[in-house]
Amino acid sequence: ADMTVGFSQIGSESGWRAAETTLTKEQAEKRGIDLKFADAQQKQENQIKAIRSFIAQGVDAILLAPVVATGWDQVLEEAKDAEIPVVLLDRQVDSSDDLYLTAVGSDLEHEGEVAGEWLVKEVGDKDCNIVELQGTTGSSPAIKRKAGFEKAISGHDNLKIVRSQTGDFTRTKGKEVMESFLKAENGGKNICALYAHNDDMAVGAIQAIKEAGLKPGSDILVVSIDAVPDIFLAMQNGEANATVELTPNMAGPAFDALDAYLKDGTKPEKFIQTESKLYTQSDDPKSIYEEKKNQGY
Amino acid sequence: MTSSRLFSLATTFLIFILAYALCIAQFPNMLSTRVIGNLLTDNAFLGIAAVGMTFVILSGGIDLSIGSVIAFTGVFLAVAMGDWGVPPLLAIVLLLAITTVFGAVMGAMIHYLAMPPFIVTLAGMFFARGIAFLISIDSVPIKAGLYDTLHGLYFRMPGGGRLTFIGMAMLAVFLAGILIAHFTSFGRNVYAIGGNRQSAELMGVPIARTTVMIYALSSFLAGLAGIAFSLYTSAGYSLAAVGVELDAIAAVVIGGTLLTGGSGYVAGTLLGILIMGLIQTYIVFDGTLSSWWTKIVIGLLLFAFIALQRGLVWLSARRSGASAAIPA
Amino acid sequence: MTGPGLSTFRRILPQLVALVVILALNTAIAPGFLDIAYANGRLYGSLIDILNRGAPVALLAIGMTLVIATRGIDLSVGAVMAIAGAVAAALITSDHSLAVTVLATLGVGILCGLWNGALVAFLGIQPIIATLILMVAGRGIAQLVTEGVILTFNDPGLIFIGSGSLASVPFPVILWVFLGIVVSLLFRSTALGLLVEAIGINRRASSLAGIGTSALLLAVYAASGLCAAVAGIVAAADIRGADANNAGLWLELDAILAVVVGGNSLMGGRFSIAGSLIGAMIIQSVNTGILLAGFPPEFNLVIKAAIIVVILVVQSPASHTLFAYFKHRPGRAPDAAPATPPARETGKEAAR
Amino acid sequence: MVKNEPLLRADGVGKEFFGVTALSNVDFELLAGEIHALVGENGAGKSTLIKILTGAYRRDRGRVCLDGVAVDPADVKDAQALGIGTVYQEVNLLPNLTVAENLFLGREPKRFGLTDRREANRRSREILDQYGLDIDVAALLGTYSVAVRQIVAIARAVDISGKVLILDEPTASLDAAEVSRLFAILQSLKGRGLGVVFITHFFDQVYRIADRVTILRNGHKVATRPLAGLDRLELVSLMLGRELKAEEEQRAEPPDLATKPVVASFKGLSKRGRIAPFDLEMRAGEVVGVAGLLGAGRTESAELMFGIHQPDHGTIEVDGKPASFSSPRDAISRGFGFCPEDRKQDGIIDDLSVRENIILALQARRGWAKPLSRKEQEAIADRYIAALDIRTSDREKPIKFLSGGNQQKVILARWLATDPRLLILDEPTRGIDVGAHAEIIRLIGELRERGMSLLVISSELEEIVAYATRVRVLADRRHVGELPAGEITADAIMRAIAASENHGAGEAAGQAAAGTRESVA
Ligand SMILES: Nc1ncnc2c1ncn2[C@@H]1O[C@H](COP(=O)(O)OP(=O)(O)OP(=O)(O)O)[C@@H](O)[C@H]1O
Ligand SMILES: Nc1ncnc2c1ncn2[C@@H]1O[C@H](COP(=O)(O)OP(=O)(O)OP(=O)(O)O)[C@@H](O)[C@H]1O
Ligand SMILES: [Mg+2]
Ligand SMILES: [Mg+2]
Repeated sequence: ADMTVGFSQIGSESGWRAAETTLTKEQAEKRGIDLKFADAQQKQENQIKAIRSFIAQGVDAILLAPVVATGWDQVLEEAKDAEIPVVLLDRQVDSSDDLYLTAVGSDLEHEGEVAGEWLVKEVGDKDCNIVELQGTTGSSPAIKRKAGFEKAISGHDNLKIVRSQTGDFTRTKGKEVMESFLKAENGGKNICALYAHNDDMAVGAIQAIKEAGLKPGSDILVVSIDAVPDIFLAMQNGEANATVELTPNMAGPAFDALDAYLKDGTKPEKFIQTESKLYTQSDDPKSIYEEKKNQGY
Repeated sequence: MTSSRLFSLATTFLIFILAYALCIAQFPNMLSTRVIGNLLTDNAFLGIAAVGMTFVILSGGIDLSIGSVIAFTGVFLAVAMGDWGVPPLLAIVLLLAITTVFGAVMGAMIHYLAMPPFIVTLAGMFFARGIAFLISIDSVPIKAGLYDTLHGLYFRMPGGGRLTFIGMAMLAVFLAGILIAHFTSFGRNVYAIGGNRQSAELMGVPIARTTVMIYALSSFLAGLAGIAFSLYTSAGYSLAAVGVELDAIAAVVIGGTLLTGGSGYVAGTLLGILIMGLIQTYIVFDGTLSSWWTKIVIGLLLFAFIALQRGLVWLSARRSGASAAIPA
Repeated sequence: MTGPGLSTFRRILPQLVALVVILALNTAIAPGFLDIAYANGRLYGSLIDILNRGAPVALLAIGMTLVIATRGIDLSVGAVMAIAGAVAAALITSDHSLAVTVLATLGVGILCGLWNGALVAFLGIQPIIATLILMVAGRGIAQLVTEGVILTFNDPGLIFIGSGSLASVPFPVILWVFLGIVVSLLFRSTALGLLVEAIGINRRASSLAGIGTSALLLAVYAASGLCAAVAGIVAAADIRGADANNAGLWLELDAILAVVVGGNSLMGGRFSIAGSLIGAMIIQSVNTGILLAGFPPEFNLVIKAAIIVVILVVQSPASHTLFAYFKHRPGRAPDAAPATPPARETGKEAAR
Repeated sequence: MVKNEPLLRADGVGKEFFGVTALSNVDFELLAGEIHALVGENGAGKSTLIKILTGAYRRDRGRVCLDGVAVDPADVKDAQALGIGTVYQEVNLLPNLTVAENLFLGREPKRFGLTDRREANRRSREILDQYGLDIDVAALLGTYSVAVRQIVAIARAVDISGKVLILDEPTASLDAAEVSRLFAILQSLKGRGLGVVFITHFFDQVYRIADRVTILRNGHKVATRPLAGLDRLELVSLMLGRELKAEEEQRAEPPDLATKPVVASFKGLSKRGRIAPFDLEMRAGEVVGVAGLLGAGRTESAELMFGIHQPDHGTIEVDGKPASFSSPRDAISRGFGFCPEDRKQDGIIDDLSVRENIILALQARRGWAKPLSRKEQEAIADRYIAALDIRTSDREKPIKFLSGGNQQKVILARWLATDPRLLILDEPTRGIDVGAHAEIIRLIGELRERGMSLLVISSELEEIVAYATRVRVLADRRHVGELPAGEITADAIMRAIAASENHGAGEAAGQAAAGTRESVA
């Protein structure tokens, strides 16, 4: 089909997002869709500008990975006026749901919960002091993954978050902050587990733990979210324990829904949830690494 | 000469028109009222903030805090109207008072403590965003009747484009800025301080008062820009508008204002804003650039515009026989 | 110490005092802050962390000091760090030797600096804008090299640069101290320092006095690019991967802050690299202190802003005058200095 | 007019800078309807005194009364409000504003609450008309020469002053015609009852215009005297604290140029709109004086010769070999030196010390890799501080803290230190006191005898006569004539200028006997 789709991506701030972009482009190519790609460099205003430009260009549909939940009403209304269907990718908006066709994504809070539940099960009823590496202060994954995790461990009084600081979703900050956690908690002897809002911070933190002379994965349990290839390497080495997958292939389901809608007006469900799959060391991390390596992470 | 200053303004305008024509040649759709309307609406908040930045830069200073002030504004308004139940108009008045005082304090530190503006406003940048975080780290939707009313205020142009309220507000702010810069004593004093602070002082320009007013004005306009931004997104978010100060500085400089102060036009800044908006629009229309090429191309286009401008000004200076080996 | 050595010391005294005060605060917040242990063949402790974590900013501050001395500014250093990290990772993973990798990366850093320098010196573009171009485009170039992913590597030699230690001192610490000393010596034992200061204060008059201002500007920006490249290698080696998106993000602001906290004027002229390095350590101490304090991250920025303001206010020329006034001449009308803040502005007209 | 109550009066004023006393216990009294000259050596404290009187500095000690009322202007604005208008020593207007904006800064005419540009321009034209200046007042001040800027500054101060007008070396870059116009205006202000304080190093002018004179030396007041009956020699010795050696009016022995090697020759150098093509051959051991009215193109010629601007046409030969200068650096490497006219913008590096300012050009020529040792630097600095009698408490003092005249001497020292073969001096004695002036003239002669080739631009004809071995005359951006060694007199130069000025300028040139500092000799 000669279809033109505009894709407003948040940016390229992480390996995960780069993979999402790569997969979206691949999917579009496979289906013969002309994809107009706009990188917003983390700015909502750029995304709004991009969507407006898409409308001005008269694209057939728009994919939007919204950087925040709020503030989309007007521009989505404009798209609706112009009869261009919008599909949300991987994050949600708080606009009324008749302004977009559907949203494909995972439930961020659920991801945190899955991670928390794993940890609860893993430690049983031992006492466990947890340190938490948050994502960028104020970003929705940081807020929701924190909330989900806290929900999962609430009611288990043996689990306690003793320190929580932002690592900005990056390896460098993950490592730096973990170093200070280790110093502040008696050289790390008080810490039983690390929960990181993404794998990159966990990878950085693992190095810090190693450099402090402790063994990540056994002295300190490591659980994180995203399931990027490098965390599987760590798992294979026994340095990380678990990760929750956030699939970068959001575009596949999105294009499916669009195809169906544009062909005969089939309305998809309003939320197409992707699976938040938990991986642990027992899931053959080596082969998963090999498989994920080439997906553009 | 005044005419040579106007010449560089005309040059910039010419470059803009030329660039727009080139864009249209490639994407005929870009000649729609939609695109023109979008250019104004999408850049409204940036434009309003850039007017303030123009005054600051004209005085030889710089204000790195405006992006953070915009973020603070959004969060403050959203939480004030939502959680604290402050009536919208009162919240706005309160907000503008806060940002103005914030700017005045920065200006006072710059003057009385003889601290460089770059650093004072850098601290201000950390501070304003920090306060925004303290108020709320969530993105908070704004639901106020006033906002809906203002959203409804627009002219529909033939061809589907909209001249929105914030777009018009930006133009109004530019008009006011031009008036202040060129037809008030305050404006003259700003240019004087930018030209040479010590001379200005020896000529009796009230340095202290003017400096404080300049930064107060900039923060006031940043607050106004924040309101425009919150209208634009109907929300307040502490991570919003990161790096807007750099965009504003770039727009001011592309508009022909010298960072060393004392020379430039508010109207030039409008051209700067439009040129930057055009670059963005062009990239989206093209739609084939990867994330990284997007950045590289923005950088290259920025370079092309500045180099072109320098080139034209240099050529004209050469023609009038005023070229110098010594950088003036 | 000889005369000049003593005067350098006197010059950076306020910075040293500020550093000590911050460290004392940290000790109050985090017991055991001052402990230094020896483990796994290297020193270990919060103080060592500060020296080590502060390495990228310290390295950037060395080059930034020189650029600022010429009354310029280099916003591109963060992006150049990203480029350098990406290039190093790309080279090492495509099986080039460590020497080739490092040299080529440094070369790329110098090239970036030369580009900035050319825009400033030959096209006469104002430094903020000239370097803003590379700040925007540079990260794109870095991502182009890594194709947007974090390029991980395992070469022990390269990793050593980021997390190895020599004589039980972390290698990055050795690197910035060494580079700081080398650059200081280069500029102070030759006439470079004087010439750079002259350009910064009055470029026009310097040029008339026969100083090759363009060549010097090129050199200074190239030096800044080189320092950024070293910082980029350190940052990448530290996490064993090149993170083109985040490496050095907003670090240019920290570097500028370090230079200013180090007592250097943004208006160019007199500079002290030692001061900037101490400034970098002050900033890192603040960052580490915030992390150790255990406040929720929402407070980070406000605390940082407050501390910076206090340090700068205490250091500002005006409060010095005030201080001197209370110390020497109680009951005397204040000096002219506050009314005419030490004639810095005269240079401005001149440099136009 | 009640003459006994002084209009402006300072009692026991004192000022220190970082422990160095600039003024101690100075009394000063200005009557209404009086023109009061203030004289003293470079660094005597003249500028400091007037900065205190006008609120630019706070005084450490003492009282200032205006009309018998104690005043304490906190800043210049206050002083202006009190009716005190001032021209400070450095031309302190704003080059980035238009002429009219400069004139009316801080007191813009308003209409409907907004500034009225048209009115300001109209009134500016009126004001400048009195000074015989017919320029585009809507053009940026920076596009005009130092002289024009100085006139505008004077006009502004005169227009502001309701009671007191203070002029700190206002005539340093004015030619005789302009000086005469200025004096006419001062006379009329005096008639209106204003008090005028006038600082200058030109004694001619002091005697021509002033009623009384106050002499400062080393920050102390030496005396206040009516000029009538004050002998020039006495004035000089009051000022210097010693007798000035009578100039051995020994004119430069005209060198036998044919035997001297040509150092550099310039052929057909020109730049459109700036200077018409000219030839000039500079030989070792000669001093070429360059005379002309303001704006005649003297500075432009020198700038082309030194590579500051590139000529459109023409060739340069150094030692008979073709050369081309793309920057001053190239010229310096061939042994040229150039001491610029505008010391503040083109000369001093204000935060650097006196020592560093002196060795800068020498160091730049040696290259960065061959630093002068600290010892060598100190030796050079000390030598020139002594030779030119530079008044500074310390060679490590930042140059910006030196008095204007002393800064000028430091720049001169910078170029002498490079020991150039061809030295261009553009108004080298601007703002220099009598003693140092004689010293510099002597120095020029000495350099010439040592074989240096000098090109000296000056508006002081007497001075040119004293040292030049030939004189190049410029008018209207053209080189219009040359006077050989035997024919150099002030009159001859004036006639040469007048002959070539095409319209009405003859009269101006007729008065071009620009001030001499002292006709003691
Ligand atoms: N801002 C300052 N800081 C330190 N010292 C200063 C400052 N201004 C002036 N001085 C010193 O005060 C003394 C008097 O200087 P002043 O400028 O008043 O001299 P002057 O009589 O005007 O000389 P000239 O004829 O050269 O202009 C000089 O020794 C000078 O070095
Ligand atoms: N009296 C005047 N009226 C109008 N314009 C003037 C006057 N005097 C000088 N100018 C302008 O000032 C500019 C600079 O002249 P320039 O400095 O080249 O001359 P000069 O011969 O070097 O004079 P100076 O004696 O100042 O060194 C010229 O553009 C000239 O038009
Ligand atoms: Mg003086
Ligand atoms: Mg001249």
